Amino acid sequence: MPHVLSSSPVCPLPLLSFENVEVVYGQARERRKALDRVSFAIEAGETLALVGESGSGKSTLAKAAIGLVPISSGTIRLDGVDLAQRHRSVRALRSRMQMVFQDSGSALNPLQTIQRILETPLKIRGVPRPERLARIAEALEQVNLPTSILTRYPHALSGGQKQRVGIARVLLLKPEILVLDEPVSSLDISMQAQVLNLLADLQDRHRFAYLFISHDMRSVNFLSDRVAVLYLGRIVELADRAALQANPLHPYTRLLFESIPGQGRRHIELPSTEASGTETANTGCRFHKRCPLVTSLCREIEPNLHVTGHDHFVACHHAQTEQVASARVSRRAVNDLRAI
Amino acid sequence: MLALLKKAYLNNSLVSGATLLSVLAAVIIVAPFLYPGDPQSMVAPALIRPGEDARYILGTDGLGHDLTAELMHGAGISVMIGIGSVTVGVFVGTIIGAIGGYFGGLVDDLLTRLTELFQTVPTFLLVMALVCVFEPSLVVIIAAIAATSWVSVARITRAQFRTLRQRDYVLAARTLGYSDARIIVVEILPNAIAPIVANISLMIASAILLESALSFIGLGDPNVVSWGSMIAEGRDYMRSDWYLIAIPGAAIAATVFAFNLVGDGLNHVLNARASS
Amino acid sequence: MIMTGISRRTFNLGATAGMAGLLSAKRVLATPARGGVLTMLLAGEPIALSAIAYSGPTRNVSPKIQEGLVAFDLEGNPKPQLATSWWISPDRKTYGFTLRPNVRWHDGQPLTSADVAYSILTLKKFHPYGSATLVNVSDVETPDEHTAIIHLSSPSPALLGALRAEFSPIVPKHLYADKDPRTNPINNAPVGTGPFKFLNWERGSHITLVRNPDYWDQPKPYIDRLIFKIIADGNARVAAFETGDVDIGATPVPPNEVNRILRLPHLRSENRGYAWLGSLTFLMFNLERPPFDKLAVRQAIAHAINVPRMLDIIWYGRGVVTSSPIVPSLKPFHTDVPGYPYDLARANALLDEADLPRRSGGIRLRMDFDYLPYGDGYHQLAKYVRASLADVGIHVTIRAQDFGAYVRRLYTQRDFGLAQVSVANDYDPTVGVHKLYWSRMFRPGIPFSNGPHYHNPRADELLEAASREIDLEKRIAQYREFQLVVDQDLPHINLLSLDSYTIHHRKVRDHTVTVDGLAGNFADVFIDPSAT
Amino acid sequence: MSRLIADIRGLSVHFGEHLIVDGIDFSIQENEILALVGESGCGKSTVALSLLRLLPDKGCTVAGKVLLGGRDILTVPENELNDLRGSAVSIIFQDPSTALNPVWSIGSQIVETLRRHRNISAKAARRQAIDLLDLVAIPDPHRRIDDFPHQFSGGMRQRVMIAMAISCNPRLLVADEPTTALDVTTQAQVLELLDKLRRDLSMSILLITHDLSLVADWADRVVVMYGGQICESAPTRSLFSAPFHPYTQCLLASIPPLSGGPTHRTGRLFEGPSAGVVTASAAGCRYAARCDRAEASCLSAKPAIFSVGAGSHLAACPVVKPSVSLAATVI
Amino acid sequence: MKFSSLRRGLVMSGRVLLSIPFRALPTLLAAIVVSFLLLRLIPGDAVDVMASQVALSNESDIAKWRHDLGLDRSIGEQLLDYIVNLARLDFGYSHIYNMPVASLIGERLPSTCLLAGTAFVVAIILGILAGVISGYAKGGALDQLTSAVLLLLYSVPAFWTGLLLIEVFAVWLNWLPLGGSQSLGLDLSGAARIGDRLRHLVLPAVTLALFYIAVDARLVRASMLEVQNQDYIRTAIAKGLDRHTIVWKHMLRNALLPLTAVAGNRIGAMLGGAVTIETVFNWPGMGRLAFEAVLKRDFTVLTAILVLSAFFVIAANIIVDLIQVWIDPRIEH
Repeated sequence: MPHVLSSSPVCPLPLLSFENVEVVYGQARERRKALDRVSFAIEAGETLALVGESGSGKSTLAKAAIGLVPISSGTIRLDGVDLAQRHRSVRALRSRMQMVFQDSGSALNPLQTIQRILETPLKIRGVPRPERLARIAEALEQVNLPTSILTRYPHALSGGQKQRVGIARVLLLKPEILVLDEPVSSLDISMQAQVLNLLADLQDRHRFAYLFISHDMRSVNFLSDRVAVLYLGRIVELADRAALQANPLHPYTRLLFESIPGQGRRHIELPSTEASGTETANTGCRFHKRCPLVTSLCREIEPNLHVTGHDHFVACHHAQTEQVASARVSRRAVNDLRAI
Repeated sequence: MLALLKKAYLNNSLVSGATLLSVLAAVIIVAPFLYPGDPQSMVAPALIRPGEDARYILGTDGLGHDLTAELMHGAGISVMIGIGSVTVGVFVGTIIGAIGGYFGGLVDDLLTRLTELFQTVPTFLLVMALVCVFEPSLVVIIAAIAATSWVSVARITRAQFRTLRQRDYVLAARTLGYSDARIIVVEILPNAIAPIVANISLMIASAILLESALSFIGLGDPNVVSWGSMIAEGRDYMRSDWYLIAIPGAAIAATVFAFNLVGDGLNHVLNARASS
Repeated sequence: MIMTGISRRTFNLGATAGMAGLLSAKRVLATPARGGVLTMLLAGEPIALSAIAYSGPTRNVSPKIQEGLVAFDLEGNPKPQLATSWWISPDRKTYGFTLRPNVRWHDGQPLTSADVAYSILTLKKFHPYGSATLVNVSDVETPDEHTAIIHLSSPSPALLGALRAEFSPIVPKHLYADKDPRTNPINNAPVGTGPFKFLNWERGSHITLVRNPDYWDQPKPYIDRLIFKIIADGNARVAAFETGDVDIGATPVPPNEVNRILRLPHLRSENRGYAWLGSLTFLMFNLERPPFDKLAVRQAIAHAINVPRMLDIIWYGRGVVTSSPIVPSLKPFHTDVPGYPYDLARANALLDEADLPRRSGGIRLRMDFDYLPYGDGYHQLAKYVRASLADVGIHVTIRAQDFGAYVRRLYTQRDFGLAQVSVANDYDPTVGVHKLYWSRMFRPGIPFSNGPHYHNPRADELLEAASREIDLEKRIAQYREFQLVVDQDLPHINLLSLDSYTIHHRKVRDHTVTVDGLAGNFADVFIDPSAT
Repeated sequence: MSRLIADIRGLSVHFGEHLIVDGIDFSIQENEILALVGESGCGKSTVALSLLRLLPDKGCTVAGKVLLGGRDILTVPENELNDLRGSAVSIIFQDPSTALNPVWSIGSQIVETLRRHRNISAKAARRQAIDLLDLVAIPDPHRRIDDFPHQFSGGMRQRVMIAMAISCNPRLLVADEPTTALDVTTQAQVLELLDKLRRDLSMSILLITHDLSLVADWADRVVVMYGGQICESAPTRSLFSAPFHPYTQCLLASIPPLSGGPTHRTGRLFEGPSAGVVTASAAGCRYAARCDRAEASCLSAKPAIFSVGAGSHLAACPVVKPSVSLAATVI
Repeated sequence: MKFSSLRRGLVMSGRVLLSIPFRALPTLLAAIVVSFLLLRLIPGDAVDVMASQVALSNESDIAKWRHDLGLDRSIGEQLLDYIVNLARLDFGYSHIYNMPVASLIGERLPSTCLLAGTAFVVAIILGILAGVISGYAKGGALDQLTSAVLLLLYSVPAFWTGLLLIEVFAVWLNWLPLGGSQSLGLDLSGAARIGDRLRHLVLPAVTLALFYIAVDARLVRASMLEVQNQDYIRTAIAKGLDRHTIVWKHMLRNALLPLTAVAGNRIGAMLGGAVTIETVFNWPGMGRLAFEAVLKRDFTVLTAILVLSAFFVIAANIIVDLIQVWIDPRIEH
């Protein structure tokens, strides 16, 4: 949407931006797009939640952000710098973005003590030992862990403790943006609250930006400012959390919301087909095979992400209710659009 | 760790294998003191049968070598060839497997092709040809066996690295800015080592078997006594003095059995831990 | 017909074996019976089945199929085979042979003098021994179909002995013409005039020959089928005799097993038939390599080895100790020489004298030792030498290698210090002795030549004279002096002449009727049905 | 009161020296969905497995009774047990991707079950298998019956598992975390299917889960477990409206709201007590160590089960005094 | 087999076959190059050995032979020639055996195929049986006994077993022949001939098989134990299936997958193992030929054997790939 871009030429750059990022797995015949033209932006201090079912590309997106998966096309910028560059400075820049992993247990080397796990990232950055110890003590305090765990091995900790060690480890590097890849989904429900609260506290204190990946709408409700819905590698809806909850525009988003248990609905009428990575629609909207509103247009033309309401983007032919020109677009949304 | 030790202690095959191996170790250690000098010196009349003469408990062979001395010195040689070749094989195999498995891509392709190549030529023929090219001496035999034994290590290591490099703690290490070398050596290797270690004992066992077969067909180092060469020498006497073959053969079988027991035990203990 | 020196000499040898002759005379009483299968053991697989260009195990197979002009009885007297009579010119430079009439090749073609001429000239060119025994042949004349005349450039006392089937098979020219006789495939399925015809050869397993029904010497041969079974492993060879899998073999089992298996009721042994073999085992120095260029060092090593004990331990005494380069059985040329008796004190003194004091660990010298990787006992011999030399402070590293590497190392690369070699002296010193000592036979690349690089003008002189000398007494004197000179110079430490012998099932009769024993044509062999 | 389908009495399971299930009692009524909830490690899956006597023989000791149609599953002879398994009681597992044999087509795996328990021809079994696949809403069952498990998506595999489990009309279906491995949209469909089948086939379902929101939607009755013991057992509505046991209360409070409620900008989520005032003991209440209301008496004896409200709302906490006196009729 | 799986099988088989030029051929080519170069490193060549048999030939003769054999040309040229000839199935000419290598190997190959093939089949069948029994009775006395016996078989040098078997069955009991592949001198035909061959085959085949029975049984047992813990086995139990169906239908097919994976390289291992076994039993096969070729320095023959073994192993692996396509429906790539 170039005309939107030109209307606000002086926006400050976002902290992290994805611009038409694509990730392709496999070769030749087995080529599969895990991410397809994904664009969004995150600013300091805000949380963008990414939701979607398995195979939607959530984890790929997290890994692409952090540099664990090479992107096939598009640009990821941190503070305006293209992370694809191979400068030493880019590598230093990368440590400003850190990741908290889904499985709290598997992200810690099982053969190393907590002390060693926490010390190594500082050691390789040449931090002298007394300072290392001080910083570790400080980080542990922030995540509410006693220093007595330093001598323990990961398997001796509870799930919540392990996840907090994982958080402490990234805190040590003083990051500005954290990629949270389903940080509480492997925890028992009573532990989830503790970790979510901790993340909220840390954000308050350090003005972290969070890219929060989750399939659990309840924790998304708690932790996010904005929500992007991912379906088979594409963002199909992106909006303010409250706006999305109040007015989900994309049929998939609605399906997602309606499927969440515990809403007192016992019988939901649902189409019986479901998504899978191999059953991608070849043409048209990638949701059309499951969509109750499907029309011939949907089968032929893939809808683009467009603005429909206040900072509300959706990629659905049936949600084209408002003109782009009249849409109310905030400064933050301009960044999103610039990326788009 | 303690639990691991306890489990190891409770593992029958490990305990019996280790017991056998400690007997073997004791034999190897006392051999030079009990029978100093060259076991191949002709100390006695030829072909004394076992039990016939108290000085030569296991008897003597066709050249008047004391079989007990030969057997005890031979233990050291057989085990040395086993351990030596496996050490080299494990070292090379681990490096190749680790590099291929960790980096993947073209490097991995090339290294995989290399291992495939070594797998296509039958091990024994290859060892035989190598020993023949470079003449049978301890070093050559060790190198030749190592040249074939690294393949299995490389495959195991590669498989381990391919799995482990996807583990979150390795991904975490990468996002934390660890160098590849550090990730390979410090983060992945210690976690990948269990099946390699469990395999070592089995590899030593098959290296000892391989050496004995080599010696048997006359491609052993003629300057040292190994159990295989004892069988080869005893073969001409087999029809009348069967003990010349039976004793070293049984020694090989017992030693290989012990190493296999330990290998099985280690497999059990280490893999159980890996899966838990 | 003129008696040659050779036949007279061998007659003497035969006289010493009178007892054996008596025994065989008694055996002849049994009437030869037709039929049966004879299985003969071969320890190594032949390269080819025709001896036209090959030696080694081929020698045992070829004479059954392809015959020679003459054969030699157990007393060493020549007797007719394909030649019914022969004459020798007074200057000993022309030999004339009259061929047996009406002899046909296995393929039906008649035998002619052209076949003889072709064979002799081919043998001269390509046979391993041919170049020594037939070296003086200048031409073969064929005045008619049944006469062949061999012309020599100088007298050659060893010639007639070489014309046996074992060394000089007569082959059918029509199947060889225009082809390289070494690679002609017919060598693998030979056609001859002999008592047996080739049937098949399963490499690695056996060779089968069948009776030639049209053999010229009817009613021979007696047996229907002759099988050569190839068993490389010594222990398996013993077992094969024990279970009756094989019937006969030449020196077929490891020495330690001989006494035991001869106690089995069905097995017998036979010592005759090896008089012309003359096996000699010796240690060879590389005279170009220090410290073996020093006589004292060589003498010390000779003194350090207890040869009689070695013979006892490894070969159970089957053989004789000899310090001479000409083995005792090669009478009348053999001379006893002083040699170097086992004497450790003397050996140590000599080494001290040679400026090789004991250093750390009591070691004076480190050296390699190569042994012949074929035949029973040589590996043990190497170990024996290693242990013996350890007693005088010489540390020996044994090098095991295959035959090719051994030959190349010793004779081509000359990368050795001391090596064990075994050769056959054969029926005449010109065949098996000259090549080892004659300075002109120092020819790197040629196996079993003058390996030490021995060069003594007097020895050369004596050898050259003896090869042409017609007078037996003079030859004996020349060889006696030669043996003493060589014993003094010590380029080899001569150790042993090992016994050869036949082991056979008692049912096998008349297997040894010529001087070459089991390398004869087996036309006389029969199976005693009462003994099976 | 409707008929009892299954009655579990004093079920205890030891793995080696560890007591995983500590003498629990509950029963399943005809045609109901009973949810067994608890956090990981509370022993709920062990209970599921013991209902079909699927626990390993080695190192595992089971005590108590599992009465199913009058017979005690735990003691019936092996052949009789095999007649019951898959026929009177069947089970579906958490991970449908590993629960089906990868090298046999799904059709053969269903047919095999049918023919094991029904004396029917292969042809008839195949027809019935196709009907079953149709019943669990696998599209195009004629074609897909010969496909292999890996050719199905996760939700479809779970449907196949369900088809197999209901093939012989079991009275009781044990569903051990049937949707944990599935996406939220698929989860709803699978539960919907299970509920429909329960009604159509009039069977009972024991739904094992850790997800209280699922329970709220689908279960008729709930049994809450902690540390191998039952804390509370009640009709769903009653449990959610008036949770009695401190652990249940804590669990319910921990569920973040789906909308509204605190957000990271506006407040914090409820966190359960981080540690209790007493340390745990083997004899008493398992929850005592985490319970902020625990007293010394909690440690001395295993808490008895009290009826605490209307209907069959039962709880086992001696500290929070029951409003009604000791319930003699246990569940 | 239904249409869809048939189609998948055919497509996958096609893919396996299509991959040959890209995967198998380069490996074979590399094996040829390596074997060729390796054996050219050996000190001493065929001419040395020939010269020793033809004792007094002269230097120019030796040089001429070397020239005739092409040994005086550059390694690169020799290699290129060799590969070109191989493409025409010409393995060169053995001057030691005095015949074309192809016919020499052609003589020996059937014996080795018979020996290794029999041992292979026996080992697979008995190995699976023993492995299943052991896995069936896991932890019980039967399992412990079987496991111990298998481990022992796995530990004993095969040539030693062979020597002992000869001693017992051929010498003491005189039930079976000592060695060789047939009785000589008897003109047997028909059934008697086959019987005679089989009698000769028993001991060497058993000796060669024993070790691999142990290998296979241990493999099968290990995978049975692993499969035993899979969820789908729990499913099968929960379905009320009896133990036989579970073991033979649900466990074995899955447990066999690792066995098929090693079967390809087994061919190579057996060819190697045949060296000692054939020597002990005087079996006229390729293993002994290889050993003789080493002793006789006949590198034309040895190279041919190495190349041929590599070819067999590669071919066997392709067959294994094809088999796996059909027995494991999951293979899609």
